[in-house]
Amino acid sequence: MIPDLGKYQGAVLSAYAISLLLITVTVALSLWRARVVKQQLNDAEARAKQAPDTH
Amino acid sequence: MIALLRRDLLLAVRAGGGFGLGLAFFLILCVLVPFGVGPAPATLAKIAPGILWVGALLACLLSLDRIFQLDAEDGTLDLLATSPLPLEGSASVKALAHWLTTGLPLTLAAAPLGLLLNLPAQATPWLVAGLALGTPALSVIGTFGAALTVGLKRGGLLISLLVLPLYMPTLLFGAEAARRGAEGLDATTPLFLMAGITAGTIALMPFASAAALRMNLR
Amino acid sequence: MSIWKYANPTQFMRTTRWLLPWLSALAILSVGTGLIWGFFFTPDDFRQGSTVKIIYLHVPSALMAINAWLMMLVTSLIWLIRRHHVSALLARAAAPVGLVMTLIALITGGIWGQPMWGTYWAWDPRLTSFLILFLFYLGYIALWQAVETQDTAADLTSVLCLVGSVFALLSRYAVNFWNQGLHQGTSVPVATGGRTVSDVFFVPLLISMAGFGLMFVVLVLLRTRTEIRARRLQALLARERAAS
Amino acid sequence: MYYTAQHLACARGDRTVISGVGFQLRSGQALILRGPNGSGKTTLLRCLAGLTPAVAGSISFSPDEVAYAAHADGLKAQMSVAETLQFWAKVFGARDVTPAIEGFALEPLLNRRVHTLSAGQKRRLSLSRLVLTGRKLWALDEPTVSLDMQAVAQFAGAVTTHLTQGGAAIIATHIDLGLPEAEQLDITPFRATAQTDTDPFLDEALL
Repeated sequence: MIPDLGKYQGAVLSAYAISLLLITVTVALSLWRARVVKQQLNDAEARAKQAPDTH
Repeated sequence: MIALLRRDLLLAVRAGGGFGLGLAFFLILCVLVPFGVGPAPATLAKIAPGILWVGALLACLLSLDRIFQLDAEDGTLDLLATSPLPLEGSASVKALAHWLTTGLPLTLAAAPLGLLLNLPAQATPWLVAGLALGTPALSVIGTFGAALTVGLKRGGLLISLLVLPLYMPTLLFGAEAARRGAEGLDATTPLFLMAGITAGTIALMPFASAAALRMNLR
Repeated sequence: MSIWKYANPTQFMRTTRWLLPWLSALAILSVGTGLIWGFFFTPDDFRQGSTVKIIYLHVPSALMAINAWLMMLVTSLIWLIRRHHVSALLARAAAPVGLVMTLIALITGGIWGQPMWGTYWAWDPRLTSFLILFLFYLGYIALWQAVETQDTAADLTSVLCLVGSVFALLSRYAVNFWNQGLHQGTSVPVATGGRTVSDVFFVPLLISMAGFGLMFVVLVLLRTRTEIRARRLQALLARERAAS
Repeated sequence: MYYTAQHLACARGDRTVISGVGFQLRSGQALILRGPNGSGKTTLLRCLAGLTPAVAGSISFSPDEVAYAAHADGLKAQMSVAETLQFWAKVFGARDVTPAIEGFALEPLLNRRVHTLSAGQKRRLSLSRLVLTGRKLWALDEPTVSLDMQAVAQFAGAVTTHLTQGGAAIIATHIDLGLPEAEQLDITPFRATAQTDTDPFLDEALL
């Protein structure tokens, strides 16, 4: 499956592993924060609807 | 503007602390280094230019947050901003006062401390000239960092993070000049380049500092 | 209507809502193609052996690390001049992505450097410049997070970005002067039209670069949407507090 | 000489605090701003002094005509009273500090360091700076805080002198200074509401 990387196998594999890990973490954090903020906003939006502007 | 400079210097002298602190830190650093790397004269001579430059830079960082913080806390900054003095001028004067109380003493102290670190005699003029030309840039850039963080409660550490990468070119040329001087080479090129950076920052950074101050006062 | 209408948060949300899924698919496809092609189906270099495969990560991430900063510079200027909120939030959203790209470029460079130059790290001009860029990103992000008032934070970070760009450029030349490096010349000389790598490596590299670019755009758009929501949330909460 | 503002909206931080404020003031007149804490008096004064740009509306005078005195005294503990006065006189290009000394009875304090002064004395020193500015329009934020009855009367006297010399003043205060021809402006009704808020992130169509 994995092509023969010769004596540099460790270097190449670790470069790919670390990079993909970092990208995955970035994407995961972005998605997670997007979800959290969206949820909080929906709650606030609902509260605002429930108690219409008192001004 | 001269009045502001005189006031800042007066406060620096009377308030104590800020004035001697940077210098004391510089001294302590230069005394500690030989304990860290061993007393061998050859080793010390090799690293002395770098240590002296890094030490001066860190000593400079130490007092940056005081440039605007105290004036912002007691409301003086609001009054200065509404006064006829242009904020750019005030920022320049503040930087000058900072240099007179930190950069200048550091420059003067560098020669004797160089002896302590076994700095080759031929490097001393280059080091002192480099510090004299470079520390003004450190003060001006530091004033910009202080202006950015003036509204923050825990600004001290943030200033260091913001300002350090901006210090890089000055540090690089300054240490390079001193190193070339130590090897008996001609070091005018890095010195000129550094002087150029200093001139540029003195001319332009006050505008950035004043802009940052205005944004923070809003 | 001009491009400026997209600087309105409402319009931005509406446009990116349908744009984002398509762009995401395209980004996943191209990053996947570029990396899989590069990893599985390219020959080893006769000199560098299999380490040449690292190029498909290293070059695109380094490219995006610089492009992200350039993009932040442009959006910062737009914010300072025209005060479009979305522009400021784009810069804010881009910074952490740029930081990760710089980190990837640094790490893959180190891993590549070890077998090639015999060291993970050398104070080579390019490496040093990237380290300085990394510090700039850190400072920029820290300033965004430290300032409470969002518009002020946008103002201050924009000024920092401008000043930082000048100094990043200065550092680049200063570092060159200081130490002539080990690093090879650029692999993708767009300006000259010449190539230093052969087609076998170049085509997957191009795809990978396009993929990293798309991935950056997708992440920035996604994060900007989040930032816009966060700003709205803040405004709503402030109104709630004012009402009670 | 008239000082006018029309449909003025001012922000503090990201939020528009007051909007639709307008007033007209002529030389020799004082305007007293009323309103509970947090109603936007400070924000309005900072806006008039040019520290925060107005969100909307127009002001007929330049910030360079305004002498601003904030909550904070803006004094340095390590300086003497005389040094403080001389410093600000130089900053504002005033030749003579005697009007400030006489107007606020600072004569006996001249050689004292600021950190030895009481809160009321500091306040007096801080307000005496207004005379040194030589500016026509005073914008004062709670000027009488920590002043005793006598000092308040003294301060009212100084303001009256300023008004009779053709100056004007906008004062946010809760107490009655007994100024002649003072006009009152209650800014409570101008508090920004959801309808007047221009924050683009509050657009109902956003989501």
